[in-house]
Amino acid sequence: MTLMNMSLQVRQRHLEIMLYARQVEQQITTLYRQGRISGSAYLGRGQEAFSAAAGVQLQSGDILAPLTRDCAARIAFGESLTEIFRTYLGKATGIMRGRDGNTHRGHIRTGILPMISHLGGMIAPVAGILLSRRLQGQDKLANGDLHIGMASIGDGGMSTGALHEGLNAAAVLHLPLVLLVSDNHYAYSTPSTHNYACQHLADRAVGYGIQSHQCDGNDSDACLHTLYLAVQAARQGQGSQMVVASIDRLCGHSEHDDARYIPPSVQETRKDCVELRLEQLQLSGDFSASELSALQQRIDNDIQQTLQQVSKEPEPDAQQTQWQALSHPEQLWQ
Amino acid sequence: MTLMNMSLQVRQRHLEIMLYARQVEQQITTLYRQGRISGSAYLGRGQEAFSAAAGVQLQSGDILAPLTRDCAARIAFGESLTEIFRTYLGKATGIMRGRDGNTHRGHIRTGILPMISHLGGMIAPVAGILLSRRLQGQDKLANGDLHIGMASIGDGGMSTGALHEGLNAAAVLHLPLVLLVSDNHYAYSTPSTHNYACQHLADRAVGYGIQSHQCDGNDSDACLHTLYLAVQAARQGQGSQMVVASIDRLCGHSEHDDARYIPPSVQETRKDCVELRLEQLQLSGDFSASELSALQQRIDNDIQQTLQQVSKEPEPDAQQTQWQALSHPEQLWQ
Amino acid sequence: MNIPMSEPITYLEAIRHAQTDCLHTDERVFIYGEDVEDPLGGAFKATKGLSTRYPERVLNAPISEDAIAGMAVGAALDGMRPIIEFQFADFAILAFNQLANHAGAGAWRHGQPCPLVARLPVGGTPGGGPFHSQMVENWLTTPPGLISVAPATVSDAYHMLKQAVRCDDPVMFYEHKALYFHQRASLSNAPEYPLGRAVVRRQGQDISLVSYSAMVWDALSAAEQLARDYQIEAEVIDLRCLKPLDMNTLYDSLEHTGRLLVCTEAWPYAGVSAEVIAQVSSQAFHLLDAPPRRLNAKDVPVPFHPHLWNAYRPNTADIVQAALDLVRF
Amino acid sequence: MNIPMSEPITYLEAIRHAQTDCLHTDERVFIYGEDVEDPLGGAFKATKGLSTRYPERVLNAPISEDAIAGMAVGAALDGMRPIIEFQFADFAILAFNQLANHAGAGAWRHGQPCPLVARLPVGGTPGGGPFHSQMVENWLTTPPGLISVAPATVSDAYHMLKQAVRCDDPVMFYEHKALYFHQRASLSNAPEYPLGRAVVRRQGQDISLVSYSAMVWDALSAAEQLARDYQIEAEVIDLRCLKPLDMNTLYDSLEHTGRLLVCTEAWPYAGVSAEVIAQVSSQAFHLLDAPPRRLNAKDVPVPFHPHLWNAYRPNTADIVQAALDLVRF
Ligand SMILES: Cc1ncc(C[n+]2csc(CCOP(=O)(O)OP(=O)(O)O)c2C)c(N)n1
Ligand SMILES: Cc1ncc(C[n+]2csc(CCOP(=O)(O)OP(=O)(O)O)c2C)c(N)n1
Ligand SMILES: [Mg+2]
Ligand SMILES: [Mg+2]
Repeated sequence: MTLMNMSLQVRQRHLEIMLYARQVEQQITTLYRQGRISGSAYLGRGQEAFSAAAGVQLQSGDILAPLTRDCAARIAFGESLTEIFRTYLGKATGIMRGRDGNTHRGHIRTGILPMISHLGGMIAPVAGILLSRRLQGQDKLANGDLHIGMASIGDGGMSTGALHEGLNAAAVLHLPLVLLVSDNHYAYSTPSTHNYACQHLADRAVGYGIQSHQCDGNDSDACLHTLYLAVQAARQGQGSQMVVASIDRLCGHSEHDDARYIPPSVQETRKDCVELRLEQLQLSGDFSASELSALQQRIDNDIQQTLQQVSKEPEPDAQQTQWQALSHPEQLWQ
Repeated sequence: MTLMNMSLQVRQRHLEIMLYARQVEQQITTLYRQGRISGSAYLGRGQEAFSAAAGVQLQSGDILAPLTRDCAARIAFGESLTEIFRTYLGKATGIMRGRDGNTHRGHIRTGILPMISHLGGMIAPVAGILLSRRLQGQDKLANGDLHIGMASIGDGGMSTGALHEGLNAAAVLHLPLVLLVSDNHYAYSTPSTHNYACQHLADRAVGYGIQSHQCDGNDSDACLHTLYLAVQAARQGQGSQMVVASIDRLCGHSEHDDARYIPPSVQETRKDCVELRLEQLQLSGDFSASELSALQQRIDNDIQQTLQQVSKEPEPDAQQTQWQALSHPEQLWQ
Repeated sequence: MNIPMSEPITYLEAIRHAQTDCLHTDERVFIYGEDVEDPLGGAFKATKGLSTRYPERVLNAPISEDAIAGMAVGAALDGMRPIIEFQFADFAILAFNQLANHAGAGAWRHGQPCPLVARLPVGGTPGGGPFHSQMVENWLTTPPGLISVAPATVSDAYHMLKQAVRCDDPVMFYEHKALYFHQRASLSNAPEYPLGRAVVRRQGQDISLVSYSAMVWDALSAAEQLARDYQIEAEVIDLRCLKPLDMNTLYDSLEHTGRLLVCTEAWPYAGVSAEVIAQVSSQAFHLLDAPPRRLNAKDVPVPFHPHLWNAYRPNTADIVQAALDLVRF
Repeated sequence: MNIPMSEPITYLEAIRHAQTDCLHTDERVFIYGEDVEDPLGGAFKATKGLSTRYPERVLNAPISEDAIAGMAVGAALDGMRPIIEFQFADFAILAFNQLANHAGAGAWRHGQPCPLVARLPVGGTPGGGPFHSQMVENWLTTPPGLISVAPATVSDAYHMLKQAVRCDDPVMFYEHKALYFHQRASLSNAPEYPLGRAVVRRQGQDISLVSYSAMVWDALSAAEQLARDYQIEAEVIDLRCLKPLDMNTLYDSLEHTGRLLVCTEAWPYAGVSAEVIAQVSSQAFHLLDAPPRRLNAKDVPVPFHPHLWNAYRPNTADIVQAALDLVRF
């Protein structure tokens, strides 16, 4: 699959996921403003093209360690709207049972790891799973390609010791880890110049002895193409891969942040990857305005139905909660 | 100063320091075998050419954060034999007063930092001192050049998160930190292939946005030349520098290690930087056999005299020790 | 130093004012941490405006907690007075090595003090979840050489931070996020106590309620309820300094109450409350008329959902109940 | 599994045998750590020979403690049973985040157990100095979800390590370096107790000496001296499992002794000994005939010089003296 022959089907799926992510997050914002979400809400607005392009490369049995802005990758990898809303609303029915919330949802059974907040801390666990698969002889797809592990990081997170140690350990073991670096030029309010001094974060790859790839996160075809190549390389045994995308963060760090630290001159240059894609596909005739509004309507229906359903579900009950951190305390007495 | 016009004086000083380091460490081995040193003894055999070449670049007011194998750099920077033996023997008179030992000696007043064992953990403190100097307007030599901070690390230590964070923070602030990377191809018993997957550790520099330099640690002139350039660059405001030397470790990891994990085929290829240098200088006529033996004799006298003197000094007395970790507990009540 | 001394300010503003004062009066002071520079001025805005006034001495750091602490260690050894801000105390776990083995161990090991202050936004709020809510004093008090302080009031937040900066030893400064906006007081006539002292916040004869940080306010409201509904007069002691502990103030209280209840938001196991009880039990056993007790958070990760969060942390009702049990023992 | 059951082996050999057994019987087991591969087989040779027999499952790691623990977390979640070796426990401080926030927090947070074992060579030896001697249980017991065990005997080193690997929750396994070569015993008839149980090592009526790890041997020799020279019969309890604590065995002992002395090599503040005393004081106050006491290391970095080291750590004479004080209370 190259840029030329990338099927319309893939590009449509990619668009659909972007739209899903965008609309779901719109709903999250609404819920947050309504005070129905406790704590914070972090959005991936602007990161959808890259994140969705990563997600569509995943196959069942792969591993994804998303961060806060990877709603699209999650959806592409099969996370249900139900699960998203359950976790945001802290429902007892959700995978996190109200014990953890918002973007921390996941379960190894689904291939999506529940993130911890400590940036960089998910890389080594993904490497560990890939090593485990190798040791168990469970590291291959039916066609002989390798299962991959994808882990997400931002320009800020690249400065963490955990990232360095985890990525290096993966590289040394030649594990099929694909590191998604979303360089949106800010870590919260901190411009990249305060986080790194290299020309481009992709310059780091050579120091780990891994391959690097770059793309413009506003260009959906470039994202699809680049991630396809990176993932293929990992699947075919070429070891860990680093993919760096330049992203425009179209929201605050979280929904309580107005991002006024981003100068207007920078704000003005920002593009919206979803709108760009829509224009492009409509221009090329691959997608009509009516198809779009039908799709958006369908997504919105999905969201509203799911939300309505989830809203009725029970919240966790402190009385019935087991306040025991060990999974099997009884084993200590056997 | 280039390779061509590097003064004979510098090269002789470099040689003298190498010999000092070699002979002091020989004495340490003897003391260790005699059971007069508690704990372990780590030697820099094989690292002298590089370490001494680094040390001779230092000027009063600079900072050095050596590791275990930097006896030569320490001596070049003015550490006295007295201090070395006092700390190895745990004397109460020593800078560490028997509270810490062997290669952990140092004091900011002397510009040599007392290392902690946690590899990578000295980089950020050196950067912090350089930042402090800048903030205090104390960062310049009389000629306007910058004071530098040198920090040492091994091929193994390059994998630590602390190294990554510290070096990156220094690079971002454009601090005149010179990182000495002694790549002796082993971290204890672990070959470099288990520690990194890049071609050469110097490949890491570009990822931090800093300049890199390489040299053969067995070639004294190359070491002198390379370190001269790196240090000059730092002094002249070109930011942090990475200098990677290929080193032959001519000893076990520590004196209780026979290093049998290094295959004979590798052992055989190893060269001794001190011997190489002696041959070279004798061949070139810069240094005669009689000058050498006179120098060695003088160093040996120094060592024996110092050791005799230090041996008589008191050991710490537990009864008279203040078992209070705070320096000024009384301030809590003011 | 144009602090409006008579106007009520928040706990967060007190922290900002203290830093402004320090930057103003002491050129050795600088601030280093993630997002501390303007326009944001810190995730909680604790340093808002400071980089504009002192652009060279308020510096954004990369997301590198170990390096942030390590840089501060170096600068402190070199004569500066760094204040480092951890965005959330939970992330200081990544700096534990530099704090313990460098900052804490230094003075005894090589004789040189390391005067840094680590500002640690601790504690939970509903929805904070497992990684933005932790109390970190239980492990940060274990290594030697680190002072730990936990202000509960606006006045303490202000004075103790300035004292911490003046102190020659490294100070872990726990500031509770639930107090940031909700505690308000004026600094005029705000009493300044020595950094190491515990303070009696309410006098009473029947039981000593010992706590620190936000939990002091729960203890105070429990004391009021105990007085109103049960005619029990609780003495409420705010430890303020967690390491070293001011045990004499506790012993003085126990002299007349004979009953001890220690309340914290931290996990129970081997924490500050265990240390208080261990010291009281071994040093002042004769003062105890009933078993010493403690109330802590449940020994599980901090829960996200407000229902769980409310049950996770001891509250006023729990304190009242435990105090009743003890007094009726 | 060709372990010479009847020949005396060292504590270190017991640890090696346990790992051999686990690798042999359970394909999910693998070992990851610095220098664990042959020919070295670990800094203390605890894995010597294992990579030769199981080359795919005994793997050298880069010097990356955080990644070592993080890799183990991932592998454990994926169904493996990783054993990670820290070269010295002191360096595990760099892995605290992965151990606490990933391994420990996981089961409660997302419901999936994380069965890893972290082998932690703890404790001091003369000349070990500040960074190769630390006891780390005081802080590793603070976060929820981590089991902590500290074998004192050859038999426990063997059995408890195997039990730890079978356990579905993460286990911090503290192996004391002073025991590696000096403790010798045969494994035949070596009793296997449940992992969570404290064990009475010596019976007595007069005082309960509670300890764990190497300090158990000091407690035992103190007990002998107390019996020989003072006709005082001390009951010596080896906690074995530090978190959770087997308090019932302690209470049973205090039923007849009424006196408690807890001895550890760790720093005093907010540690395991404080937790034991806090639990006893609040739950079994009525059993105490004298104030509970503890003996710990001094609250300073571990000293290098043997003179200082000997004074730093409680020894048999200190235990005898403290026991006498308590019995004569
Ligand atoms: C180790 C660590 N330190 C601090 C934080 C607090 N924090 C959360 S997000 C964030 C900024 C992250 O920036 P970046 O990695 O660029 O990701 P982005 O938000 O831009 O997508 C910070 C500092 C954290 N989560 N982890
Ligand atoms: C963070 C950390 N982990 C483990 C150790 C134990 N250790 C001491 S030296 C060493 C090997 C260091 O190798 P390298 O950096 O290559 O230096 P070399 O000894 O070869 O000079 C190890 C693993 C340590 N000191 N610090
Ligand atoms: Mg970013
Ligand atoms: Mg090396």
